Amino acid sequence: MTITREKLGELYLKMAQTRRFEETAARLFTEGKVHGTAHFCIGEEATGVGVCSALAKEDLIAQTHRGHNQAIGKGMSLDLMMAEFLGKEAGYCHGRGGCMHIADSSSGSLGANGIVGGGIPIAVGAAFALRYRKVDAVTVCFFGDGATNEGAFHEALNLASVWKLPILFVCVNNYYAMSTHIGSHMNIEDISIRAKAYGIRGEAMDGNDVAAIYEATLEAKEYVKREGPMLLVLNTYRIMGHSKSDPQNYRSKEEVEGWKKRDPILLFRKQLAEAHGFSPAELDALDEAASADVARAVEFAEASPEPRVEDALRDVYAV
Amino acid sequence: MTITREKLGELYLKMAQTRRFEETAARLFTEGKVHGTAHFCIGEEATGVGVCSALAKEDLIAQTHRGHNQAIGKGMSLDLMMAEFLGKEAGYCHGRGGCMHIADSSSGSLGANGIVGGGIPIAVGAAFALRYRKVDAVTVCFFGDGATNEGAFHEALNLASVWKLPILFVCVNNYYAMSTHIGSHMNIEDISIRAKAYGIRGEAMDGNDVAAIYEATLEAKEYVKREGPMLLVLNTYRIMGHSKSDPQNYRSKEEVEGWKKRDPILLFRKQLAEAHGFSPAELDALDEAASADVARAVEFAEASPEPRVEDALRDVYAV
Amino acid sequence: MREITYAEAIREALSEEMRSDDSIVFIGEDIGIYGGAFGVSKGMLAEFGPERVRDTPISETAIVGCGVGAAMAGLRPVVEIMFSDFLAVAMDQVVNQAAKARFQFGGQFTVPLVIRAPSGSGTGAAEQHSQSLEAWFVHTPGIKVVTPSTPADAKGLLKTAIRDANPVLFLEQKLLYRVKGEVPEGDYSIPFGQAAVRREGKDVAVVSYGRMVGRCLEAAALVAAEGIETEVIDLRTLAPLDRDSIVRAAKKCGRVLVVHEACQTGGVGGEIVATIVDSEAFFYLDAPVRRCCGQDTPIPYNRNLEDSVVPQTAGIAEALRGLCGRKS
Amino acid sequence: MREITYAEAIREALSEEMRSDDSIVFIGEDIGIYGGAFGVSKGMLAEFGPERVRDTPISETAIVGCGVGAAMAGLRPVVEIMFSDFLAVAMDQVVNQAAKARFQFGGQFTVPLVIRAPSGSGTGAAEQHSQSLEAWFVHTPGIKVVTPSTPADAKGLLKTAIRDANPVLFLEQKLLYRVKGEVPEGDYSIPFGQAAVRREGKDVAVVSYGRMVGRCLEAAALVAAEGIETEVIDLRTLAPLDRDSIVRAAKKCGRVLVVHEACQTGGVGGEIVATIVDSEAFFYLDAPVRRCCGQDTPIPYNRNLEDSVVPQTAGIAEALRGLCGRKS
Ligand SMILES: Cc1ncc(C[n+]2csc(CCOP(=O)(O)OP(=O)(O)O)c2C)c(N)n1
Ligand SMILES: Cc1ncc(C[n+]2csc(CCOP(=O)(O)OP(=O)(O)O)c2C)c(N)n1
Ligand SMILES: [Mg+2]
Ligand SMILES: [Mg+2]
Repeated sequence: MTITREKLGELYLKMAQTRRFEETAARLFTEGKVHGTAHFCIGEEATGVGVCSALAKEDLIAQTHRGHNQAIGKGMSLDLMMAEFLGKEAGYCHGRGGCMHIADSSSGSLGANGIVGGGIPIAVGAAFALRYRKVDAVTVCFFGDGATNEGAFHEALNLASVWKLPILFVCVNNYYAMSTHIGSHMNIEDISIRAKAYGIRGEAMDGNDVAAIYEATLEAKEYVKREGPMLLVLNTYRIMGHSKSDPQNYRSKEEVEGWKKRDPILLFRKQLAEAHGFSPAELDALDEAASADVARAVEFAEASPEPRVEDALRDVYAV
Repeated sequence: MTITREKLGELYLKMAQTRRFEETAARLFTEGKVHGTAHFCIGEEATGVGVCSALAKEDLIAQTHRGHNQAIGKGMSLDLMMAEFLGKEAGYCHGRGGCMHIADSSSGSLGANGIVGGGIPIAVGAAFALRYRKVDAVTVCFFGDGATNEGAFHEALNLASVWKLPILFVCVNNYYAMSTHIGSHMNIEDISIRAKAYGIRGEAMDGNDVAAIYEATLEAKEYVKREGPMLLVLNTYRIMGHSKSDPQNYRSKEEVEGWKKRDPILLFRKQLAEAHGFSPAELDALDEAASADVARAVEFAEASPEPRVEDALRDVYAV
Repeated sequence: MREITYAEAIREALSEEMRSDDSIVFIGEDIGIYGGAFGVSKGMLAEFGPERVRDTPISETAIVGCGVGAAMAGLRPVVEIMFSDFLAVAMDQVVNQAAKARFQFGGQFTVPLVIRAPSGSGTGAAEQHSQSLEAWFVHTPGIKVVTPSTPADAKGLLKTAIRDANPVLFLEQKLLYRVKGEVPEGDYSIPFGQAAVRREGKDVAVVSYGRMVGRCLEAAALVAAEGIETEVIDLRTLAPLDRDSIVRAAKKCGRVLVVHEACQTGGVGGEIVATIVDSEAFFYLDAPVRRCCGQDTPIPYNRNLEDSVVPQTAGIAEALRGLCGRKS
Repeated sequence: MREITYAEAIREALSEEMRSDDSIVFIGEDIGIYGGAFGVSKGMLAEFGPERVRDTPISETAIVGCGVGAAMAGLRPVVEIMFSDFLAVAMDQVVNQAAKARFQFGGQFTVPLVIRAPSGSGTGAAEQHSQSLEAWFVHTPGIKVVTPSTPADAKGLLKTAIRDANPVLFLEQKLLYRVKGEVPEGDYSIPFGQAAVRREGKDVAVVSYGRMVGRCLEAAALVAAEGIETEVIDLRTLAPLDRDSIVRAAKKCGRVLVVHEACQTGGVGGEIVATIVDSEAFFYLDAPVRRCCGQDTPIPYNRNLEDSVVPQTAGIAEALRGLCGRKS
């Protein structure tokens, strides 16, 4: 399969947007403009962007707490994401959820979940609903390495397998659950082995190679529609701390520096230049576009009104 | 390894006691003497008896709702079990638990659990406590095929593996979770494959061969003390319904009849006679002993007083 | 009118709704050929087939979670949890997911999910199969809680639950499954948040719900012979809670007894008392508002002990007499 | 006396107990080198080593279950659940296992397990990280529930929790972690079931617990300027509940306001009201017993919304004025 030049550019742009979005969000924190927390995926952009760029609008995703790349990959609006991050009425969840609960029913995101593993059974239910309704679409469910130790992961994968649902389980393995290295939270080296417990296909691959992830997802989509669930493990690395308050005393600077050399955006930039004839000017233009998009999002978000206190109880129940 | 003649007799006697205990319990139900429910292990006697007969007093077990064989295997008293079944003050739990919650701290049973899978994390904690306290003993945790689909199973096995605890997980696979055949509740044929998800050893074997189970347990005990957790799957069959109210419309008579030919007690009787020189008279004497033991247990239980209503709230809290 | 059992009424409501709405699917453990642990869904697999009546592995978290996701993606799932005690196994999906999904996503999704679960003691099933856990969910904004006390209510309230756009916890009363009552044929529904007056009286009001309503009526009949006229209020749904009916009855009678099977401490009874005391009914009270509820203990196995820790007719009658200043 | 933070006080209590009792082990997610999500256990891994300070996978059911089993087998585990909201993930182990093990096995086992969990809103952590769930557990016989409001109480109550032979849910107040207060050095403990009078008054009594106690004291100070003398009762433990102190304060003042952060409907407030109304204090009441509690909603992310749904000092003061018949 060959990816079109346009798609390559899209992948790069989305990764750059994600990076810039999070760098900007981090700055807004420092400026005291945010009440809450956030989890950044810097270093992991290729995962969500690669997977979600291979999806159609009707395909559904269930996101994680570390999912700006997933949202941007699926085509969500930077403006509404930033507004949500700042708790504004114009945000995706009208400031009710914050970035731990970003969702977009119109672009097929079932939402990010604050409960590790909590979204996995929900994704299975959505996959069932799509099949039941005879919608020709897949559901993609994201979660981290740490989440695979939750009971919810186990029950959900088993149920999806027994029901042979069209669902792609994507494990973003960044080798850490907060401070806990994978070597201390599970006793296997390759998470994709867990697929065997459910009799489903499991694959692991480089999580920093966005083009390869994109292609693997296209293939996996066809597979899960035909054969039922698959577990795809993307091995990557979280460059930033777990959340803004992380002391990062659990890993060495060398380890982090080593992974920085495998920064997925740098890798892809090189690949685009060397193998696909993208000029430095073209790539710089994409970077600048990303920056401009994020700057506009901040402007939009900052100009948006706060939710009204009178509306605080709206949406507790549907009426 | 060769099992002593004495041990062989013990295995036979315990299986016979279990069978007779449950047949008697079923009769007491019919006579309207029991308020509650019970889950019988007729056809599965070899599992609990084989495993628990290989354990020392210090070794701990966590039982299932279908665990009369486990209790009798571990050396619990028929009198106190029957008294508990009838809800009497003299019962193991003073009539508070019934047979779904039979426990005996003095013979090392952490109790049966009414929540499918609920006992598995508890067993892991007990195994940790034993190791922490430097007690040279293992913990054996029983559960069914259906229980391996609960999140608690997954979390517990993973934790035990990461902590390398001396615990033997015994899955009594009787091919059904209530009415649900294993083929509809998991997508793998051999449950022991699930061990791979935790990087631990997994083995499956005939669950109707009590002597082989006994020997496998002796070996497994040494293994788990040295290497950490192991999953041992015993393939057997539930001859009776799930509980007393089971319509049994989910399986064929032929299937049940087929397994009846592999009745573990009949098989063992044959083996004892043919390979170990037990005479028919000897075996009949063991059968009669079992019947007499159970008859005495019923007498004991029926003669025991009811708990006093004034004591209803005793043991809600320890004081 | 024809009489059918509470279990049959539930089956009828669910079946009728499934016939008229394809988006309803029914999911749970052993609900298919087995017909459910209490026989509620007997025959439904045959009628609706395995795509709509879906047996599951023993995985309560996945069952409820699957219901949440299916609801968010356009279906109206009804899930069965075999005993309400096992809601604890799926608690995250019930309270952190189902009840919050709409709110935390700013109203983008609706979660028309019904969770059916048998509740209560009395079957000798002991500590882990006998609880009355409604208070946890009444305290969870975003989910509704229903506790029908008659076959007719069970049918009408289940229909409302299925048609509701929100998650609804439908707590079936285990000991009522085989109780018969008049149930209208065909379609009708009973609105949420409307208590029923099961007996009129002026001396004392009993506020109750679920299976205790029957015992309250028995007790009311007992004390009627002694000249005490008891009004019996059946709340029917606990969330929404019909506070108006509670307050009205308290004002009318001036004496109130709250009865529920769940443990007294921290139970829904406290909310009912607070509702009365924080209303104008406070000024009409002739006596302290009293509760006659389950004792603060797990449910024991032994039948005598089991009976001794939940309200019985005699105890309720005694409490009514006490409230009215009569000695028995 | 020296001042230390609430978080430090907890660490001190746990460390002192671990020094004097080898059977205490400490288990949870990221409690080791990371020091816990709120820094409570900073430095403890270095002092006690990895056999006693045990990081776990993200597996709340296994964490609590492991604590139950270790307690049954002779240890005194303290487990940390990173946010109390995640108790829902482990709910079965807390309520069906820890709380029932002793009772259902007829007293054969004790379960000296402490579950520590940070509770409450105010950090912009939104719906799934901000709940106040104490009511669920107050309604669960077999477990005790503790909600310390000061650093000194946190230390003394945690020691009592660790030494208790029963499961104890120790709900730490997230927003108090960095608050300093005087804390005695060395060993002392505070008994369960004894409320503290934080301020004496005669016009109106406020009954509260946890982080709301501070706001009640602020409100009491505000209305004192207007001539209203408020008695402030800090319950400290919710199970056991010091009903005597509640009744005493109600009798003394005749007017009572109950304040908690948890959603009002189905909250512990109802139990407090019912306790008053079903006691001789009923006859001393000069006004309805009122509640000023969290609104019935999940906690929203936006800071203004978040503040608007939990009691604030001004709102509490206003409720006090209302109870005393004053207009502001
Ligand atoms: C049930 C639950 N337990 C714990 C947490 C706290 N927590 C949030 S993210 C996280 C680490 C998750 O690790 P992983 O799944 O690998 O995802 P990553 O953060 O590495 O992307 C933890 C422990 C939570 N939010 N939910
Ligand atoms: C959490 C939970 N879910 C469901 C049940 C109801 N239930 C009791 S036993 C059982 C079947 C268990 O199957 P398996 O684990 O294979 O054990 P078996 O009964 O076959 O011995 C079920 C569904 C329960 N007790 N607990
Ligand atoms: Mg990770
Ligand atoms: Mg089975």
